[in-house]
Amino acid sequence: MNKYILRKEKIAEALKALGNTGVVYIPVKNKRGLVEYKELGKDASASDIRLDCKPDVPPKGILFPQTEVLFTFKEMGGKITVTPVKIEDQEKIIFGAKPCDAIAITLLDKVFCGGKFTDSYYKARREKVTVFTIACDGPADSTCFCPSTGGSPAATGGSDVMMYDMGDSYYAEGITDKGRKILEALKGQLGKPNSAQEKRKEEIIEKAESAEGFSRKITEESIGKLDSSFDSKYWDDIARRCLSCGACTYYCPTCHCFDINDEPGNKRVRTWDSCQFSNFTMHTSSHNPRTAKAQRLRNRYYHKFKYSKENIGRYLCVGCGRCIALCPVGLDITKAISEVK
Amino acid sequence: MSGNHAAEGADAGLVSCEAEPRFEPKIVAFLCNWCSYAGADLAGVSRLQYPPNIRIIRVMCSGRISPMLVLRALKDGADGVLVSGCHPGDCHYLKGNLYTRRNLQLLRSMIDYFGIEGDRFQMSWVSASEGGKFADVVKTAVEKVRKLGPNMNFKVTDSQDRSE
Amino acid sequence: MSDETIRAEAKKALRDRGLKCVIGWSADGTPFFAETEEDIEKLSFNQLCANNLVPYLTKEIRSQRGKTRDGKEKIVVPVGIVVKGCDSKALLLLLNENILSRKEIFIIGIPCTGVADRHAGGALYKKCVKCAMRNPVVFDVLASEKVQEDTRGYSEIEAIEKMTTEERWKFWKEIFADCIRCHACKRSCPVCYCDECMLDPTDIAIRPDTTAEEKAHRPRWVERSVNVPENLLYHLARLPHLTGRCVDCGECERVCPQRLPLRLLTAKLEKDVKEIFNYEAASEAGQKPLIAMSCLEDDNGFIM
Amino acid sequence: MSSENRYIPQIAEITNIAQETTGERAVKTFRVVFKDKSVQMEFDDRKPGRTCMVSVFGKGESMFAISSSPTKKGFLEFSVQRTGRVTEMLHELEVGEELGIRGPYGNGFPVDEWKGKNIYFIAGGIGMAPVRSVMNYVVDNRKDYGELHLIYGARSSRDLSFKAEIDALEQEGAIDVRQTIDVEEPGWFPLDNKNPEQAKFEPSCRKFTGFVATTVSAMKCNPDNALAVICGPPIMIKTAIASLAKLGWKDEQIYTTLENKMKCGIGKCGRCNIGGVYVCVDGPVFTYAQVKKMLNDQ
Repeated sequence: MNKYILRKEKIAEALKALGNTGVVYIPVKNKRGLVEYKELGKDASASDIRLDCKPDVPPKGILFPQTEVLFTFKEMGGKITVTPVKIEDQEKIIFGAKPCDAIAITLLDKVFCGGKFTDSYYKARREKVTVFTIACDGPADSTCFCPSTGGSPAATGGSDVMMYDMGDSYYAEGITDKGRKILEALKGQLGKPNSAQEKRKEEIIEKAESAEGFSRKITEESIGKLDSSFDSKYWDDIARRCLSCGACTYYCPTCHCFDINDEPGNKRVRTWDSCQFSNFTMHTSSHNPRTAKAQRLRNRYYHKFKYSKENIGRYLCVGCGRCIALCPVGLDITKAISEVK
Repeated sequence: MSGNHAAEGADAGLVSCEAEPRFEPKIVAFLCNWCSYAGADLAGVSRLQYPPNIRIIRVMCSGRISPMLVLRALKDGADGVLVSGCHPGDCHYLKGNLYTRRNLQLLRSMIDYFGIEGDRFQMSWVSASEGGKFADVVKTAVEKVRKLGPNMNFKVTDSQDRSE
Repeated sequence: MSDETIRAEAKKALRDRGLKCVIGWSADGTPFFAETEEDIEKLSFNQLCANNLVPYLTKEIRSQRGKTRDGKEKIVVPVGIVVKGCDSKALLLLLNENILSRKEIFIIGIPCTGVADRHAGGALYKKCVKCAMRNPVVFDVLASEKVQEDTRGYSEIEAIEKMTTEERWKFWKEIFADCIRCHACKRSCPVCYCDECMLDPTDIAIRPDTTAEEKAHRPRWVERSVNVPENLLYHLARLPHLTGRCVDCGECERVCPQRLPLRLLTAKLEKDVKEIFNYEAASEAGQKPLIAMSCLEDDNGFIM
Repeated sequence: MSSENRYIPQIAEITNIAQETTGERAVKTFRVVFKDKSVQMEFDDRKPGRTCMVSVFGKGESMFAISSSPTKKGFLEFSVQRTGRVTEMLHELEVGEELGIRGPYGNGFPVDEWKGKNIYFIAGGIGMAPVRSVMNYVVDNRKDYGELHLIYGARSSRDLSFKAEIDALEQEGAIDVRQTIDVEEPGWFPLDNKNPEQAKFEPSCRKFTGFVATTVSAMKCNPDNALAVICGPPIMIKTAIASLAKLGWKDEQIYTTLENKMKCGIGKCGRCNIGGVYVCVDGPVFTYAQVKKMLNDQ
């Protein structure tokens, strides 16, 4: 019976206890008003934790950092020695993730660890990450549309411990063995839920299943329409406004494209990349299969809803709405997919 | 920043001839071929002493130096950059140094604004006959940069690097 | 009131001048390309219409240029655009730099009382609180009466200049540690129109006849790694390209998803240019670019 | 073993460099041997036409087809055209220097399904590299296959690679070789690109002037119990397939390799996709039937 109550005033204590088992990342508001995950004790203190909103920056950077040295090499008289970078194996705890970000982590797992090859850098980090998720009460803001992508404000996918807001405390429930074990270890700071809290939790889950309050949505039928509208002129019309910057992809919790370059200091570095940049697919022969903005924008939407369904059987979009919130020219994936004919 | 950097400056080429090793800055000097490089040549021919810290790069005109070259030199480890050209009006190409003055003057105030000491970027006009002035320019430049210590602004320290 | 004027003028121009399209905003503040009369009905102007539309105008015009198969210059179909005060200064700068020519453009100017800051939930964008360029400086027709303009202040810049070197470095280091190099600032900047950008190592304009040497020896000025030195070099190296060209339209800061105060960079540049060279970007038509002019009488400043 | 680090290249030493063509777009064939012999064994039992990510340390990585046949054990060969950042540096390496190799990647040619068939190898320019590996494999297992034809085109006679090797195959009578060049040169029978069918030439004529697609039409390649392997620049593949279609070839009979920009080679970096298909893991070899079904992002 792995159900506990964590009183809100005890959170700082619980975080300190978790800090002994590994590095804890908590969502805090930074100096410029952006809520992002920072390391407890190093860049953030428990008091400025923000659990009441959807973080502006997803936890993707913790598992798949924007810049990562793959290995260094040395050349002596034509002879090369390659020394791989030791992949870190610190225990990491993401405390206060949202259900959409937790599901996004399972999608990154599918991309990096599924298929014929496994990405050992991602895998090594992923095995050491524990996710404490807090269920949402309806849409976190106007850009959310997780029910349209198979998620819900209380979905437990990707979470090790699920927490429901009881007002003055959190109802914590272990989902995976790792989650149950870590909750057991915290038993000292936790209480037992009473029947009122059990009922409240059921209400939250029920309300989440009904997808109440979500005005923004994408219907299955409009996703199905994508097969026939690949050559529609609609893509040219909306892509005309696109500035080809990388904002939508860098804030998307499931965007995983990257670039590999050799850099001074004899190191091979992997960095995030964006399919919206104009030279993402440029050949050295100057042929560029996706040279037009419309092709690139269409490719991103199709990758999220059609290609991913074909390749890994799930949508690569979790409906967090960050790409809608941050696009400088107001491009909206839900509007595009619903309106394209 | 102004503390004794002997320990930290270990990799910056120590001259151990004195009792207590002091910081020897690395300065990249872009000299225009017609005037400043000739001035440096004259300083050498007439046996004038000046610190060996500058690495001279000859360019056809000081106008050739774009701000990017200066910034990239600082980023790749130079502790200071000196750009020297002909006196205004003497330019072999008539207006090269005038463009340099207009283009790079703002660069210095921007570098200072960013918290990278302005003295790390210096400019001078040295004509072909001013061997003495060239030696003095180099001396003052090296002293100014030596006082500032090694250029740490462009070093990747773990805390800054987002790659954790 | 101004929406009707915009639509009427746009419709007239579309008919009389045979415009390819009129670039404006739709009511929800997103950029909109009106090609037909019934599209023009959707044009509107309100506080949400914050984007500077000049980058689109540059693309629409330059994509029509080039030579026809038999070597003659292609005829450029004129394009209409709706501009606020700051947008029009950027447009004037491009006209002065002969990137666009006046006859190719039909300009509807709108005196602007300030636009919303999308990160601050609709509150007035910081730049618009005290704005010295509310009235368009170049236009074919005005959509409403001119409004009162304020004087330009540099208080924030002076505050930073007063800091010690260490404080300034700490201030900027924190900002550049947060930059994720998504290029939104560069892509939304109206005066940033190069085909190939030296600040983006992947941005090489390869043509079929580009030789192996050109591709191999093109210097990578800024590496792809995202850390403080590379970010510092990216922003620091962008400034010389904006010297005497940036009109402080504020798009770089407004679109930055990390909300970095990028206008503190361009405003400092603007202040220096005014103090040292008494030059202001796009101050009048036909003005010569600052960096392209040389002047014997410039003072030597710190030059030994 | 899934925890193996897929991004670390294996070190290999260059043992031989053959200058195939000279000039701006020179082609060199690099023979490399792995320092670690066990790695070499892994590479030796591969299908022909598979590819590798070749690392020139300090410059980067690029994906190249292994141009030597898997029947030739103990080494790998890459025929590389000098065209960009990595290849320009590669062309400056000398024998004895080392480079990195990751792979083998890609699906390679399904040679087991081709048993008993006549095979037309159609290559344009550097497209000869992947074709060479599968052609030599087929020649080394000659009894399993029917008639073999090679139609190899390039810009000019100076740009034709593997001259000695191809002439040797022709002398042995293993393959019926026809070479064609774009620009008219003496001794090369001119074909009319507009209507190649009416071309009259002696069956023994080996050298033509005209596009590859023209030669394909002129040779009247017979589709019965046959299949074609086409590699080269996209325009050449398109026109050659059109010529074959006119001669009654069906889409399943035509195999081709697609080229896309690749960085990881293992289906993760999201760059080489055409629609939902990743060229680096699902390809690069596809039948034309598969290519036609892909959403045309070309």
